[in-house]
Amino acid sequence: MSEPAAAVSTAPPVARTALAFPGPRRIVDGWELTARHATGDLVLADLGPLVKLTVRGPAEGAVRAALGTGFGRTARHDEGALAGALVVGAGPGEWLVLGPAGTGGELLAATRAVVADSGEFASVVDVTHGRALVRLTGAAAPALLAKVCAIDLADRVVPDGSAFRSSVARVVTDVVRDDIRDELDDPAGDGTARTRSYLLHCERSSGQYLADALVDAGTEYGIEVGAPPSAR
Amino acid sequence: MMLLPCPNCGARNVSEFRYVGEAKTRPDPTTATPQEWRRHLYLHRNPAGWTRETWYHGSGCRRYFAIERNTVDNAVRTAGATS
Amino acid sequence: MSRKEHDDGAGRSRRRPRYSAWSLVRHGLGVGRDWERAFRHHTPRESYDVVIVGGGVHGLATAHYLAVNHGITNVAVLEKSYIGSGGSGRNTAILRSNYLTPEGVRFYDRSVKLYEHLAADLNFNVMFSQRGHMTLAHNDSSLRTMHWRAEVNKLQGVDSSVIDPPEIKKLVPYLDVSPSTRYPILGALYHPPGGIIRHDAVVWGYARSADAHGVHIHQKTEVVGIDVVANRVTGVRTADGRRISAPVVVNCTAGWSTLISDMAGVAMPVQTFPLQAAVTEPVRPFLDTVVVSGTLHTYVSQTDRGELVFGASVDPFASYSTRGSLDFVEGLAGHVLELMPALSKMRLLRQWAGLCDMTPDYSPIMGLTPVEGFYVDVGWGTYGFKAGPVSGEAMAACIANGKPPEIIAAFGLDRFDEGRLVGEKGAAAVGH
Amino acid sequence: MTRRTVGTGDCRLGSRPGEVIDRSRTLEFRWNGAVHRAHPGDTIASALAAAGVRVFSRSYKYHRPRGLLTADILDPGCLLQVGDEPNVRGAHRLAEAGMDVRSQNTWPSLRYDVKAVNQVAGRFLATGFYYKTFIKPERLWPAYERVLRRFVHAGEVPPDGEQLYYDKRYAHPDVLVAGGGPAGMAAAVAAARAGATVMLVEQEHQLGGHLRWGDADDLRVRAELVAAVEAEPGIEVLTDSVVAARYDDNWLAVVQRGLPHVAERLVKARAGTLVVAAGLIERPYVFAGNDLPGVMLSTAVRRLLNLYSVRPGQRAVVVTANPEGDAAATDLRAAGVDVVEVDARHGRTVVRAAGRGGVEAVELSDGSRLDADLLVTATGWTAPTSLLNMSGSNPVYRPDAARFVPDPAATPDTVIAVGGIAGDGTLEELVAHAEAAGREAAARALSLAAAHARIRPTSPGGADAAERAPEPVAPLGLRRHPELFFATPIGGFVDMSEDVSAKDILTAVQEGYDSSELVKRYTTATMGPAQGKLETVNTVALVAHATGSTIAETGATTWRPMYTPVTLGALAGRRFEPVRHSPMQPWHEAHRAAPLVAGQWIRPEHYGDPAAEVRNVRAGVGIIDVTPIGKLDLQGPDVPKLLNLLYVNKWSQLGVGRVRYGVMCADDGVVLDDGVTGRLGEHHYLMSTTSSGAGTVWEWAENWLQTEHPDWRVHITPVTTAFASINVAGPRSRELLARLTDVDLANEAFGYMNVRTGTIAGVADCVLWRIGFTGELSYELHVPASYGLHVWESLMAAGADLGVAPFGVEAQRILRLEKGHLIVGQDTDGLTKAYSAGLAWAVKLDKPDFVGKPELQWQSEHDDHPRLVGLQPLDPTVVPEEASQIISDGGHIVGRITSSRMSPTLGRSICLGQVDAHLADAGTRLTVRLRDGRDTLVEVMAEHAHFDPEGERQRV
Repeated sequence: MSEPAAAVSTAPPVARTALAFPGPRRIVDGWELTARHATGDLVLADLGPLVKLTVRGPAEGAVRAALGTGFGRTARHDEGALAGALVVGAGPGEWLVLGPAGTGGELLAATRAVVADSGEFASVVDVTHGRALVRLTGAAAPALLAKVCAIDLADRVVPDGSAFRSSVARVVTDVVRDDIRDELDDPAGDGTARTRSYLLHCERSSGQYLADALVDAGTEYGIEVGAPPSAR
Repeated sequence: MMLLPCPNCGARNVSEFRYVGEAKTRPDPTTATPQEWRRHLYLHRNPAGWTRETWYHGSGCRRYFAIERNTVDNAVRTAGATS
Repeated sequence: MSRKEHDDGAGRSRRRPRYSAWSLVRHGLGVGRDWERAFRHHTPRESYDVVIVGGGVHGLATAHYLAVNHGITNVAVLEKSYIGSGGSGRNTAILRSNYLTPEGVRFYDRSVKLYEHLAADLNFNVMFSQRGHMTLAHNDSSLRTMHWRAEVNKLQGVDSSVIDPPEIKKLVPYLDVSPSTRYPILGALYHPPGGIIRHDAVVWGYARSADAHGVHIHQKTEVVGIDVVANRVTGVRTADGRRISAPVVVNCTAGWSTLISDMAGVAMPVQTFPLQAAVTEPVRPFLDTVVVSGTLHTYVSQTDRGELVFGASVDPFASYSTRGSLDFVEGLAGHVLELMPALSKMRLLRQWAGLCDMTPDYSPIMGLTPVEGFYVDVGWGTYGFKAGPVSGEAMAACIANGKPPEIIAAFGLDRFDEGRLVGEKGAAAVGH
Repeated sequence: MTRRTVGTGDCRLGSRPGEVIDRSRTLEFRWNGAVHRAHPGDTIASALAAAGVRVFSRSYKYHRPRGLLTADILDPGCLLQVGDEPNVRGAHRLAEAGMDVRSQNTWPSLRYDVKAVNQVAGRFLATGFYYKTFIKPERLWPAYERVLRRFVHAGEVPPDGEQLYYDKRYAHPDVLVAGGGPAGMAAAVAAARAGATVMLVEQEHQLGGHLRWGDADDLRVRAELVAAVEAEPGIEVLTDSVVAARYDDNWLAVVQRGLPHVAERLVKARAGTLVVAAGLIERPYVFAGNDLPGVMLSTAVRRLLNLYSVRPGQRAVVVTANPEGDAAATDLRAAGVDVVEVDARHGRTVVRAAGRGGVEAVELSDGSRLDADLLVTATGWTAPTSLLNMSGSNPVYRPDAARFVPDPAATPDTVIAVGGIAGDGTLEELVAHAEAAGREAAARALSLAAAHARIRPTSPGGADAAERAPEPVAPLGLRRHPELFFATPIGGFVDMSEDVSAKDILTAVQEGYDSSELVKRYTTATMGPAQGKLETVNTVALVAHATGSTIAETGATTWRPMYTPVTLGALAGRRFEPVRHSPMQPWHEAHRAAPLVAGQWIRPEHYGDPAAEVRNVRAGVGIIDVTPIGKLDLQGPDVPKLLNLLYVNKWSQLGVGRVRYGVMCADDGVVLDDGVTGRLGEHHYLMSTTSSGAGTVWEWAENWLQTEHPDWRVHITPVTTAFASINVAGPRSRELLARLTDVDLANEAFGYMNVRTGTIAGVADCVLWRIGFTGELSYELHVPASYGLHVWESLMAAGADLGVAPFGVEAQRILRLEKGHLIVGQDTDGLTKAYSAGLAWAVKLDKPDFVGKPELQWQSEHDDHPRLVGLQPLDPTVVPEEASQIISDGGHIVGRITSSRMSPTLGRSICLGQVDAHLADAGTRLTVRLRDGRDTLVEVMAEHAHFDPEGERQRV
């Protein structure tokens, strides 16, 4: 490959998520995000910078075994090749792998390795930049979602650690129930105190619309937009 | 709104799905006469009663699947995955 | 049109006292006899020259024109429920002729012309209100289609043009024509001769006239079989166990057209979809024009009683169920308020559904079939009511002459085998 | 108009045990300009009735004065205008401070209504008069129609009414109980105790149904049941709310009112079991003068007396055929009203009410005449079986009970009727039946939930409840009731809302409209606001009488949604209309791009001067945001098979690093989409589609893979917005791009129709395609979307000295038209096959199969199809508008202009058009009819391209 003809220096790249809310913004690890901090009981946080990979492969088999979960459920990997990743069974033979921001290269390589080792026909696509991802946290989250999503969110239907894809405010969205453990406010002291929390993941260009629809629906519950209450 | 039993996701509102049409077998394009081909394209059984048809779960698993539906009262029964 | 006197000695036809303001006054004052029956009950004959299946506007108009234009009066219309119980009584009664293809425009223009004089021809006020018909365009491509239709219409002599938002606002002040809406109104196809009509009255007017000319109308008479011998129709069988012989059987049904054609062994390129409609409580008149939005799948008009009548496109999946859906009224209300935000406090009174037989090219199937003596006038999609009079006239001519007249030549069943589809599908999916 | 204040009134009684008004407070509202007082809890009608108001409206056709009949939401005499809201049910809507209430459609006033002259003309306005008059002369009909429209009987919607906030939510109760009377409450409590979640919906403002206006025992039972409901945490109670409709699979529309900050909320509930507990509606009786103010149903009288403490009259005649009527007489006496009871169980009944503007005297069937200002009837009940009708069950007539009852055999297992709709019994029997039904409703719902859980992937633990077959609920009995519908078949009104008289029904039957449906349509009986709840059975009885058949044979008409009319606002709710934006949208907005709505996408149409944008691309370099272009990531060894199937052209030989243009057709040969596909790696391809076709093509490809070729190893991932797409076009595009990328852009290294990946402006993993819709040297950049704005701004900054400028969709349309590239859907339509679109070069009939092949084979063998051709007007200043028709000498349509523009590059007008086959040869001159009616001549060109037909500029 030859040298560029007449390279000019440009500003270092700044990444933007799908969401832009009014107010101050700041740059964290190359990502421009809202600078607001949410303190209320119901919070919508932009998790756009998280690494997002889709994996396709046989619904049952070695890929599934390595990813640790199947359709409709989630698995959090605390160790191993995918350590730090949350694997979501997004469809039959379809997974969404979520990893901390900035781990794109390693997680992609690790996931590709998992797929390659399986010997199955499987593929991995990095959709970090192609999707919007938000986290909605608070006891009122199910009531808010009941205004925009037709799926019954009762524990018996969508328990913690489960996931489904459906229409949310008329946008096809992956909804992941991923309650947050309250380490500071845990009356029983046994780690059972949890706050309802959902990840919502959709195609990027509809992200702002979806977030606006959630904020509108959450107004009566005092929703706030800002940095997540518990960094993940 | 009727529920449609997606073989992957379970019962969901029919608005999550796209109706594809009566399940049909595509004739062999190398041997079909023009008339046979056009009958495949244009003719429908269109029964008032049970029919086998294809749906697409666009807001869910994004899979095509077959069901049997009674077109008179929209009762639905599972017919397994299309193959 | 010649109005022949029919008196075959058997008392089949009769002179009917005419309706007029004077007749109303006489009855109001108690002078003269009671009102006569508009249509009578008969015992079915063993045979008729023509049996028409379906007592809607198409079947009854065919019977009327067979008698009036061709002197063929030994005709039975068999209706499984009551007359006008199908699509004729469930449509939103919008008339227009601003179609896309020349053959479509010619055909529906003839229909509008017949409708214009129908009240006088039938001595029955069908209340045709030619208040104008407006199809809104919300994007470039639909505006282009509106121009396309307008240009074709003009070449066929049909009054049709594209108007701009200020003109639209003048005609329909309740429309939000501001450019900042989600679906901005860029223009509209305006068609002054279009309008609405009292659909039931059209059915009753044709029934009354056909009856007066000796046609037998048999209600609650369901056809359950069609007899075909050596590829020739010989008659029909009814649910009450009768066999009625006839050399000509005409399928004038909508919603059941494949089922009836199947009885004669003729497969149809038709799929049946519900089409829903709804009506609000009345409010004082504020809307003088029929307003249609293809993009928003909505059409709305206000009746002389003050109700708003709404319709949309056909349901998203084939069905014979007429139970209706909440999705439909939710979408409808949303779209109506998108167009006319002031109407949010109006109340929806009732929703219903009819059945539409959709063809691959959104054009009807009319004329002969491979079975001799079996004629079809089906596949009307969402346009059947608009075409009632011209279909009756053309089908009557087709039966009387044994071949389709020029005006329906493009609509033959054989076009599908031959790959000669009519181009009406190019128009927006909702073209009411 | 004189302003006066009216007290809460002469007709207000002392405090009563069941009253729902708060006497400690008073509020003021206006009624036809005068200030009235009400207590909180009063309806508009009860407050006015307490003040002695008897007339609330004028009737539809004859403008007869009308008062209260049912004193509830169904009351046909009490539809009012409240502020900008029309047709408010004044006997249901609570009075609020500051309300501006007016009677509707009366002029100059409710009292002296000019149109009351219609009463005199009434004998000539008999049924069907519209159809029999105004027939000739035809030209006068529009004038007649204008007059008719002036007689519309209704409120009005001003064009600038207040916009309220409407909301929606979904709910998933195991059991939904429609109706909060004793049976509904008992069923709800039993279902909740059996472990079900329950939604209990009551239309009125309080739970309790008829117990509310009952005696001390009734009030005690009500209190106990309400306490039991409140004690169950699993019951959600919605009052002033209604189950407006039931759809397939118990999808229920519940309209919730009386909420803070929200005008109304539509609750869309998917219930396991629907318990219908709608009670019974008291049926009016048909007799001469039955619409006079002062004629009321027994339930209306008891509501006024016992809920609102309003005395409805001074001297009452009570015609009663049932214990409820007897109770009304008792209640009236207790309130100090003189009462004469007429026991209709023994053949005595009323035949006429007489008076001017209100009841003054009553004539009985035995010929006696009584002075009275109040006539109360209790002659029977109608079961409001709407929700059961909507469930597919048609009620059957029971002559012994004189009403239609539901047919349990025809009712689906997911619907159970309780209370008065289902049958009769003592209060204890009704409650016991409802409790059994509530338990069964819970069991069925939990069983259904278990069945659903079995196939749902989110709950792999399976169901907690077992599936079980439904068990029948022992039915209620029916109480004998005399059949009382009309006194004589010629007197009085059957439908007060529509002013349809008994005589009208008989006339209609006589004229041949002799079935329930035809009578309904001919007379409009049952078509008013109550939708037949008050009128249907009496209408059917009259039709049966007139036709000499039974009520059962005649049959009722079908009840359709809505149960109670619902505002458009509630049905619309918050509107979800998704829009999509590219990552560069903030830049476009900041630079005042004119927005173009293209489906869900909002795109820049231009930045002020599209012609200048075109010239800048031809002369220098421009950039356009083409993010909406559909992009599909294809992986797997069988991708070439898929491409060969979907595209009409060949794909087997595409090398890594190459891109190719392809056309897709449907199986009928009609052009579906087009785009380019590039091969990024051995088993890795990127397919592009048109913007509007992105979703369709993805689903189309999946359909072929999943249903026809499940064995092919291909994975498709939509990545349309994973990339921000920017086309850099113009002779200086290479120079610009070279400043920002590490990719070797030399023509030898990166030629036309090639693809490379590399870094742009510091952003890795960008895909560069060397293709051009504009006909210039150009690069289509697909940049990881998060960096789209960064790359766009970098291009603008790096190219400032080159004169780089953005261009919008309009400039792109012109550029592509100059190059003769077609747009699928504009230059083609729903019937255009590949050969008609001039795509013969792409169609490879020697492939064994591809989608659309048989029809294209046919088309290739027949020469009679229209052709897409390049066209140029002989007068270069004339631009024939798109959609202008091309006509023959005889005026026949022989084609049309599909695209046209003034070309800034060529300084002349250019077009594409479809023309009939025999007119498609180059050099043919054709006539185009312009929009203004003038004709202009155009010439058929040899090529689609008007500019650089050899394509040299894009290959440099």
